[in-house]
Amino acid sequence: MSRLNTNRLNIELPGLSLKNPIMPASGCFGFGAEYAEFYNLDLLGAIMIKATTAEARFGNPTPRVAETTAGMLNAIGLQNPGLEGVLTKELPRLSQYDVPIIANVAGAQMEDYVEVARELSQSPTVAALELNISCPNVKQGGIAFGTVPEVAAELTSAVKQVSTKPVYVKLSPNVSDIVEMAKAVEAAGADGLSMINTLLGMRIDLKSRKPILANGAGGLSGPAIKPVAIRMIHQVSQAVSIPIIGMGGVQTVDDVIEMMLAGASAVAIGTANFVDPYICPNIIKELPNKLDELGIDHITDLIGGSWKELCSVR
Amino acid sequence: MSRLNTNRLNIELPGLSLKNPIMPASGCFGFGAEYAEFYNLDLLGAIMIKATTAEARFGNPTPRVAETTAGMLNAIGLQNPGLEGVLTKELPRLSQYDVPIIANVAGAQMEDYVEVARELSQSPTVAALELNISCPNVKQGGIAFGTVPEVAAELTSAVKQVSTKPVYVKLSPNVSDIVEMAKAVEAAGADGLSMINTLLGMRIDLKSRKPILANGAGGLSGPAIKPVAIRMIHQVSQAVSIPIIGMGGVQTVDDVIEMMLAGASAVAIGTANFVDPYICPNIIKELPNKLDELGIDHITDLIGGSWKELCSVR
Amino acid sequence: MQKQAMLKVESQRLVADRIYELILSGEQVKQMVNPGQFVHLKTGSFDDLLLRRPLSICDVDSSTETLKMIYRVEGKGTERLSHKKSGDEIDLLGPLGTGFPVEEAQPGETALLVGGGIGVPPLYYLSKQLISRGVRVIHVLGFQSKKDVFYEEEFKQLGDTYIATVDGTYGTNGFVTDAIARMELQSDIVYSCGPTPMLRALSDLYKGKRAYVSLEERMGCGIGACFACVCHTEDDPTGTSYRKVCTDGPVFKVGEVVI
Amino acid sequence: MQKQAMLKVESQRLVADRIYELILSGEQVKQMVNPGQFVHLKTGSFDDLLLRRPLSICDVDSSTETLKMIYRVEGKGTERLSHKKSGDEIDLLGPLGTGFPVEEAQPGETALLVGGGIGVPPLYYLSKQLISRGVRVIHVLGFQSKKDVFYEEEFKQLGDTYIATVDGTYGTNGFVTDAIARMELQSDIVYSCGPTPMLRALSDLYKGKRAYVSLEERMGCGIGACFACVCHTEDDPTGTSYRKVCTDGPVFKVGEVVI
Ligand SMILES: Cc1cc2nc3c(=O)[nH]c(=O)nc-3n(C[C@H](O)[C@H](O)[C@H](O)COP(=O)(O)OP(=O)(O)OC[C@H]3O[C@@H](n4cnc5c(N)ncnc54)[C@H](O)[C@@H]3O)c2cc1C
Ligand SMILES: Cc1cc2nc3c(=O)[nH]c(=O)nc-3n(C[C@H](O)[C@H](O)[C@H](O)COP(=O)(O)OP(=O)(O)OC[C@H]3O[C@@H](n4cnc5c(N)ncnc54)[C@H](O)[C@@H]3O)c2cc1C
Ligand SMILES: Cc1cc2nc3c(=O)[nH]c(=O)nc-3n(C[C@H](O)[C@H](O)[C@H](O)COP(=O)(O)O)c2cc1C
Ligand SMILES: Cc1cc2nc3c(=O)[nH]c(=O)nc-3n(C[C@H](O)[C@H](O)[C@H](O)COP(=O)(O)O)c2cc1C
Ligand code: FES
Ligand code: FES
Repeated sequence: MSRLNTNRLNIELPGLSLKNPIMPASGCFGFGAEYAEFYNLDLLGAIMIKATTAEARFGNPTPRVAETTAGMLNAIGLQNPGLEGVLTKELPRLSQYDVPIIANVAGAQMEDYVEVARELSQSPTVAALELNISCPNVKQGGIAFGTVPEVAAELTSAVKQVSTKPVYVKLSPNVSDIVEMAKAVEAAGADGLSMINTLLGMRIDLKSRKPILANGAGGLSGPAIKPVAIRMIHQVSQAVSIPIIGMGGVQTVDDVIEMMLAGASAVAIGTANFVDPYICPNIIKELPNKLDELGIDHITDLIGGSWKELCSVR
Repeated sequence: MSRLNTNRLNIELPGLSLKNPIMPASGCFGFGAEYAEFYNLDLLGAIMIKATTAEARFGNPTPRVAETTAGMLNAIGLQNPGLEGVLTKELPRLSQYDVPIIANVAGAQMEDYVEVARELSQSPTVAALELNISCPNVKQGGIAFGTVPEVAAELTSAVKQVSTKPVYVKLSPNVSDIVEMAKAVEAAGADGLSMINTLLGMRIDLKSRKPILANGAGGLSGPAIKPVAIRMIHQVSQAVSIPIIGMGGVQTVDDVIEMMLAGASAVAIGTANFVDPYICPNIIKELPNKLDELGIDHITDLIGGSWKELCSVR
Repeated sequence: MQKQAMLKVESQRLVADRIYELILSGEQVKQMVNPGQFVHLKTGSFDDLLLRRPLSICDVDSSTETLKMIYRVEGKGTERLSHKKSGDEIDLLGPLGTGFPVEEAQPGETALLVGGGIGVPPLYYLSKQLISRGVRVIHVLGFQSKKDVFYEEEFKQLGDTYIATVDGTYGTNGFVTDAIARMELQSDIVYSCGPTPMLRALSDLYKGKRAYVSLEERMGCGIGACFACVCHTEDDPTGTSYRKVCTDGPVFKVGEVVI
Repeated sequence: MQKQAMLKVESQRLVADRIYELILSGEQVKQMVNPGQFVHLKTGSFDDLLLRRPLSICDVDSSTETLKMIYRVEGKGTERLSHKKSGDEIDLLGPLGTGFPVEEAQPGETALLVGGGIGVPPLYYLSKQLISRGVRVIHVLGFQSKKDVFYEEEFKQLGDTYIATVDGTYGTNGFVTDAIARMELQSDIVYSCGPTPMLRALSDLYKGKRAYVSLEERMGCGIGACFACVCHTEDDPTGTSYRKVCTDGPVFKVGEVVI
């Protein structure tokens, strides 16, 4: 019984009816306006918008990005127009699209997260929240929430209490035990996970002798970190029963397949948008052929394929 | 007062009089025999030999390596001839060279480490020990020692008690707080640190749907991880007062300078030996010119240059 | 509008010490009508140098659909670019950003174009457009040393051209501001591009005047999405107001943003 | 002895589906006297594909100092290699490993050379050396399908050559072992290279005989230092004895190592 004639790419996740598993990652797509000039955003599975904090933020001094071998460092510092700006300007503009919006929530203290989560979840344009407990850039917070299981759990349940939409917790890879973190936030009520955020890294300029980023350290993303993402998704997906939106270095349709085989239910693309602004629609276009090549009916047959018994007819 | 006519590359570290700061990293140079066919090992600052365990080990099934973007994964599984073999075959052969040998010590339980450390430190050929508390490959150990500060400290002091030579503790990057780890082993008596070991990663083959490495996960090394190494060395060197032998993705003379500016007192080269077997002597040859270019008298003037006040005349 | 395309290398040549002139061709060039805009180039199809590199449009010939850029070999990316040969293809995103406001200069007025080092190239296309609008142009171009000077002849053919070198090995000794003072150059409007200290000096000199500066900043996306390239505005220098160099700029009116 | 060198691409051509013949030249070729050895190539000077790729020596002409290899495009590295043009340079490490023991075949004896897929190439140089030693050669070459067959003519010129294809579209239908059985091929000594299942079958067939197999394993260093490529020995199949494919092999006597 072949499903070849139906939609082979759709995926249902808590709060999210995805046409396909591909979405831009938070912070790499702004609030969509810029990429809307390149293609129709309706093509996307979902959109993860830039982190929203309670107040508007300018972020870190520049330089904020630096290239590394097969990767980049960023220390944007959560620049965003603040809750009010996102609610009044960004979300109304995004409401024109037929694509689920996942709102990334950040903060320096629990109260901020809770406030932002409560308000954003009430927007009819927001389909789900992504709790950014892992941003390593902001000195006043982030790092602690994402590295101590109890703190992450506490934050998760506080946000769950106020959110009217499903909550995906975005895990930091800068931890000794990612499985412990994942289990803690699952137990605290997370509806899903997204992983991984950036690895903390640094580059130093030989002449000035100073770090290239004005902030010193920054978050490492891009193909360099993909093996770390794959490993963590592989571990975590076997240990929890909530779905994972995978990310970290995805650049090609093969990378998407690899990440889903590792255990991701959908895949977000970050840095690669900067290299090729058309990367998301291009990969979406290539997916059906790739499924044919691999002899797979429906994209969901891939999820966790590296550790599940083969269930689809090959 | 210029020191231009004296040796500009020598460095004194606990137990180690280095002609220059460059040495091959453990596991990437065997016990030196193979590279001795390429060049005279006396050119090197030091040699970090492959991990020694109490008993001989075959290691993991193959495939044991996989390429990743700008990096590689390995899951060798500490294959080595065991303490006896190293003492009777490898060290006697290495004794012919005028180069300090740093013996890498690994084990599955504290007793193993202690035994290996005691015996190896008594060899006149061994100048210092490198305690591999971080190897992520071996299921029965490693990971725990390297990720729990108390355990790492306990191991360090146990080894310090029996070792007649200085002990460098090799830190794992797969931790939430590298500074905490470093301080714990410093307090336990470590004479120096070496960092970083590999990041835990994975690649999955799309056709077989299985991890490429027979072991599943493996250690990520190469240029991809250099920004993580630089960041950690930058953090740790400011927090401890013992010297650091830096490593992780070094491929060029510029990488050596960057790592020393971050805070390393010497630099080990791993994966790059596989790409270019002559990499160590080539970099050593390039160093003096690079110092000229940067207007630096002596290589030690670089150490921690990214966070220390400039002390050398420029 | 399709902003990304593969362009063909027509030619590449060394024009000064480590400075190359690169000519590309392709339909995409049709869109490149504003001087001061830039393109974002991949230096190869390899993943080790991940990001695109921003380079200014130096000149455009729409009849042949050719685009000229001039760049200095600084690091690995420009080094790799310098090995491209005619016939090779280059992945280009652009034109990007907001260029020099040509329309702010009225016919008959005098425009002073001040460039420093690799900030010189975009002034060339600007100068040509100003001239075709009936604006008189004066060029002041600053370089480190004689060996770094390029395009002096080309600029001379468009209008008065003064060269300054920091080490005095060619033209006026000193900075562009020294040359402007020494030659007592007068103008109705000023356009400039170059290193930040030069732009700061010019901003002080022409505060409140019709003067425009083109900024440089490390970029991620080049299209306004990543917030890598922001700067503060002068009226809110420590607040949350900002401009993006890649889309609001790279050209700003003096006094608009904090340099 | 210097083991690393830049070799020049003399030519490259497609010889079957995704299969290329690559000819390199350089002084280094002088050292390549043993068939069954391999070289370790960088596929470019870019850091994204970090590791070298091992390829067997297919033929050597020491008078012109040229080296021939035949490879199949499998992934990114061989893909990148396939774009190399004559005049390009390739960074080569080699010759590496222990090749086929030509001296084990006595003049007048018959050697059976069994190759599968991209295991065929090293047999070509071996066959030539056996012949010049006065050994009679028979070749049995297995491929997936007709479109994958290469070098049939070249081997025929050296001796009897039988082709088997798995799908039966060319030559004998089935595996090389089927062809050997069907043709009742007799020999004094056997040399083979190809996929692991084929080598296993041949090892069973020629257990205790003078038979040699060339193994493949993922490699790091290629020179014996990293322990990536080890295999167990048959006399200690679960213990700590081992052989390294890159230095002790890739050629082993049947029965020496666990395949
Ligand atoms: C709008 C704009 C227009 C430019 N126009 C020109 C031009 O016409 N001619 C010219 O020679 N140069 C120009 N530059 C500078 C040019 O982009 C850099 O010299 C170049 O990116 C350096 O790349 P690299 O790989 O050689 O150096 P690397 O130092 O190896 O580059 C590493 C990373 O840093 C970035 N980077 C390094 N230096 C700069 C810089 N000065 N500005 C922005 N990013 C940088 C690179 O883009 C890359 O992402 C322009 C920059 C901007 C922002
Ligand atoms: C001793 C030896 C001799 C060989 N001789 C030949 C030959 O003459 N002709 C030929 O076509 N192929 C030969 N191979 C196989 C060839 O090395 C691989 O096909 C090639 O490395 C694939 O590289 P890739 O980048 O295209 O594939 P990718 O899959 O992208 O390579 C990724 C990594 O895996 C390694 N790898 C992938 N497949 C293999 C494999 N089968 N064996 C070893 N490493 C692999 C690569 O070297 C690289 O490090 C030989 C292998 C060995 C070990
Ligand atoms: C410039 C930049 C900005 C980012 N901003 C955010 C952010 O605001 N919130 C967040 O959760 N993650 C942020 N990230 C992390 C990405 O969403 C993603 O998790 C990470 O980059 C790994 O994916 P990639 O390798 O595909 O980029 C940012 C990444 C980059 C490169
Ligand atoms: C194949 C391989 C084997 C290794 N074996 C060891 C080992 O036995 N003991 C150890 O402490 N580190 C081992 N390492 C880690 C390296 O010593 C080094 O810390 C790491 O690879 C980072 O450096 P690099 O990027 O220069 O390779 C090994 C690394 C590789 C690639
Ligand atoms: S470079 Fe991304 S916003 Fe300007
Ligand atoms: S490939 Fe390194 S030991 Fe064989």
